[in-house]
Amino acid sequence: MYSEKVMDHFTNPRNVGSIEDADAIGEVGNPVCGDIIKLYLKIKDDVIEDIKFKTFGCGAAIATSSMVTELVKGKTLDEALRISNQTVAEALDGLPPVKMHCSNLAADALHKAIKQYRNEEFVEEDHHHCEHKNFCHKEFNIELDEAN
Amino acid sequence: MYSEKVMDHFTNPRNVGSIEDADAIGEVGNPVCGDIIKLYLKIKDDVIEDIKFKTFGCGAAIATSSMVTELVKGKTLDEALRISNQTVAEALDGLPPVKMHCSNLAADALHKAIKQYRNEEFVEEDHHHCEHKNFCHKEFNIELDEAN
Amino acid sequence: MNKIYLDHAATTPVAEEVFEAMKPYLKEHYGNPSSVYSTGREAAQAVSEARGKVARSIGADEREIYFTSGGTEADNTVLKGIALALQEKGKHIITSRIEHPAVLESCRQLEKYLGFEITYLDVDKQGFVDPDDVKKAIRDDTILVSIMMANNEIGTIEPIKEISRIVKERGIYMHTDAVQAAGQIPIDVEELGVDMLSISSHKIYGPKGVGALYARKGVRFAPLLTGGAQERNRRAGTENVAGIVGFGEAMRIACENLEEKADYLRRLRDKLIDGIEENIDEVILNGPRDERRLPNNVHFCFRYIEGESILLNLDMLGIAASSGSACSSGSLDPSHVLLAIGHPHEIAHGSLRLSLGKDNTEEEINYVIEVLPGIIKKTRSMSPLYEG
Amino acid sequence: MNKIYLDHAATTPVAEEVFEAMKPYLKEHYGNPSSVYSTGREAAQAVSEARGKVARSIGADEREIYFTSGGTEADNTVLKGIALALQEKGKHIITSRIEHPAVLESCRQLEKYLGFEITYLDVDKQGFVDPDDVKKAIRDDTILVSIMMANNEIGTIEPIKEISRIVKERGIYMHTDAVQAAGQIPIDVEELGVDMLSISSHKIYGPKGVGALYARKGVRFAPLLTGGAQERNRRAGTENVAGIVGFGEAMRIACENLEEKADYLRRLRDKLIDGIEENIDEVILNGPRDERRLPNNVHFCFRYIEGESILLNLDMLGIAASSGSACSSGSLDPSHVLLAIGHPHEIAHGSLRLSLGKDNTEEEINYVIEVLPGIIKKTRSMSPLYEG
Ligand SMILES: Cc1ncc(COP(=O)(O)O)c(C=O)c1O
Ligand SMILES: Cc1ncc(COP(=O)(O)O)c(C=O)c1O
Repeated sequence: MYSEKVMDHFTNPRNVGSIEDADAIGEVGNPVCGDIIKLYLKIKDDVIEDIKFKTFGCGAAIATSSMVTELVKGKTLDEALRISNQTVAEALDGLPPVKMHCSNLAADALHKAIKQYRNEEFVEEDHHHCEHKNFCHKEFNIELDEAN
Repeated sequence: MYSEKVMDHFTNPRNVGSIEDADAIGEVGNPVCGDIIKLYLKIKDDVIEDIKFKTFGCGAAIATSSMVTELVKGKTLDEALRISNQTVAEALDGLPPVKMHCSNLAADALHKAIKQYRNEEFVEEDHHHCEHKNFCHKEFNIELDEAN
Repeated sequence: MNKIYLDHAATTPVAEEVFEAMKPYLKEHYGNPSSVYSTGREAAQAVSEARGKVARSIGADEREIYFTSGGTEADNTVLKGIALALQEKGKHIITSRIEHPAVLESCRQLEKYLGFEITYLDVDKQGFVDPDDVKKAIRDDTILVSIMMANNEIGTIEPIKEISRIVKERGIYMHTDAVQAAGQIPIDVEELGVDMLSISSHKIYGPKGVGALYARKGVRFAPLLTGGAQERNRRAGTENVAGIVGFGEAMRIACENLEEKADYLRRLRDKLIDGIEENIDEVILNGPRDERRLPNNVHFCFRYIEGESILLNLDMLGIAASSGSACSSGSLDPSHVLLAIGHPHEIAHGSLRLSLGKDNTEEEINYVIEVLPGIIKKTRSMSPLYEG
Repeated sequence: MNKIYLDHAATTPVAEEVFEAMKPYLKEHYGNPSSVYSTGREAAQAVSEARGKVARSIGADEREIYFTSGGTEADNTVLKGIALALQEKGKHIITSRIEHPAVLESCRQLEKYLGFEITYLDVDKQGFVDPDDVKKAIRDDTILVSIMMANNEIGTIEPIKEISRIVKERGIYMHTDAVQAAGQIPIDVEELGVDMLSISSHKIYGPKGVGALYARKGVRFAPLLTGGAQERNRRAGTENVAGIVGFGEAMRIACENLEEKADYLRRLRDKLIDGIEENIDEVILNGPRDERRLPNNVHFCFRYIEGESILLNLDMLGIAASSGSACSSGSLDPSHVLLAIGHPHEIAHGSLRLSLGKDNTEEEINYVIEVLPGIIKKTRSMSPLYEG
């Protein structure tokens, strides 16, 4: 189900933990959804000097968190903003379809942290609110909803 | 599916054929139903001296025809009238449930022949008319009809 | 006594390769394909490979294949699933009088419980549905046309491509029951133009109790079996993994050199047909005689006698055959197919289907041609209808 | 690395004796049970013997057993079949919030397509349905009550006998899904007083893709699969002969020395429960702790973490387990059962089911108790919810 890269990042997650005096923190997801990702960033001269994560969630959530920290460490904030959930998934050699939308939100957490740091507004994409917990299901395979 | 006795009578049917100068002929069934039994009787002093059959039908129809001829040869007409379809089926060590009603009509043919010989009226039982060709099915397992 | 099996349209033995492919999934790889851990993933992988094999055999995409418990379930899913999903759009379905009971009885339920109207199209003497009749029968509230690809009793191959064209022009769903066609003649869903198609494993040297429904991407239907999320939410229930693996392998093998194998069967078939016609009087070949007949189907009516006696006599000589369709042998009514092609009851009762398979030999055919006339003669000599 | 299989509630390996019993019906005895000739009769005989075994295992008559493609089909047949057959009488059904999706999703279809009203009864913290609640929910138009015999996630054994008594007093049909109970605790349909009961083969060391519906003589239901006359006109489709034979044998074996085998499992189960509670903080055992828990079920919630991570970590150590039910693992929603017993979402997400089987050993249990605390610790250390 998961690629080798996913399993590698799940088994040996990079940059787990928190940063006490973080310059920015980005948290997305919620317990209803089953996924919460919290990123801690240390930023100097617009460069991400250090980054750590804590994640409550499935293998995909943990692996994407780990991967995003690896992808952005040492990058400028502008470079980091160009990283999307899609980028992360690709860097992991893909995610199972069912996990693609619901557990792939590490980049969102990153963007949220950076925008807060810059005092911009962060508009969370609808599907991460997860009030409607069937969302992923739906978007993903519209026919399914018809089916039942 | 069939007992050994049935298979024996099917394979080596006794008294197949017709009698040219028969004293009585009894025919029941019809092609819609898939079973026709025709019995030819030679009667002397109220005793069945000879009996032959011709049957269009399944294994059960042929075996019951054969069995009934064997059961009544040499019997008086009154004795013969005491033979029922049930008697015939028992003499064959039973018939498969599905065949019990539709293909077990040799005794009816016998009764019909005797009654005609005696100029009595023969009232064919309803289920041998087979205008309603689902009859056997129905009587047999009432729940089935509900089922569909 | 050597057994001669001539009832391949009823069911087929499991091919040795198929059995070998199944075995690991009955034994060591017993995981549930829905599970996260490795034994489960192995099973999921095997199901996915089988899906690919089935898909490729009929020119479909993997995501258009839904495994079922057989042809009956596939047919039921189509009829009832489309009916439920589209009942707001219309309550009229068109089918033929010679469909398999899995289709016909589903139609009866729709009439009885959901207020549907069903048009049962007539067929001609050889069992063909006329595409023009389909055209005429279509109404504004027609939501589905279901016509079988090949008939299981008399082997008639229906003009599905022509029918599909008409049906699709009107934007209506087209289904075909290809249970008898699979493995006998090429199937390509694109070429046929159908939206849904049913197949069964046990007719093509796969195990019993498994089959597939092809449903074109985007086709709406309510699942017949609801529950878990298996088969992409379209067919719940823990997957019959070993059965599915066997089915996939059977399908792959069936479509290998299909034409060559079909030619072999056609040769045996024609020999058998000729042999029977030459050696027995008053016989009627049912179904067409040309390339529109299934390669493995021989079906006759023998006047004046009833089919079961023929079967029992053949069985005593080690020859397994059928009077028409297996599923109706518990029934006493004559075949609805034979009545539909115009036979009176007494002729319809006297039918024999000999359906050939890959392991049948010319010798076996010769033996049947040798013994059958005697059986017919003996049975006729007992018949009150025969004045021979 | 030795594999430790602790997901018997998801599926079980096929027992060696069961495989041996099936083999001949995949190979030499391939006939269609509906056929007249001898290969067909052998198959019919085998199906009939299997029917007897299943019937005897639950105290039923042979004629009350209908083979299906699994537990899902059995459940679907009950819900939809009773609904169709009795809709004139009433359109209200009572079930519980913790039923298997095969029941719940069937109910959803009845709501959506046939205008039924369904009462989903609440359960208490241990997952019990209160018979009094059933009594209160019954209405004049109630036609069916369906409550599972044992829950597949948390192992709660429901008071079916008490519920049946209430339901039958009101002349309403009573169904129980006994898929998880079969082979674990004794089942006697007379004692339970149910009208219908579902079982599945692959949970009791039989093959996947086969199951049975018990329906008391006289119970009216519309068949879900219509077509041929198989299963006495109640379930069409060529019989999965090998599967049925395997299922019959599995059922027979499962009910041999059932109490002894259950005691063995209970001992392992309690050891595992105690071991986890002693070695890991902030865990919640779900389901009851007494004789009303399935002998093979262990089910915990681990606070602050999500279940899949636990499963993946266990898998890497060769331990196969599940977070709840196999069929929902494609889904991202937390278990409806855990929500129903009152857990908030974040706790419901952190579940682990370890379901034991006859071949599990005390050593294996010890190993799990040894490694699980480390896994939980590591996973918690990554959790933003954990302030350990
Ligand atoms: C044309 C046709 N449709 C459907 C079926 C039913 O398939 P299954 O036996 O797999 O239920 C059969 C065979 O029995 C068939 O010949
Ligand atoms: C309680 C319960 N009911 C029904 C089912 C469905 O049975 P099957 O997997 O045979 O479709 C299961 C298992 O999946 C179950 O645990």
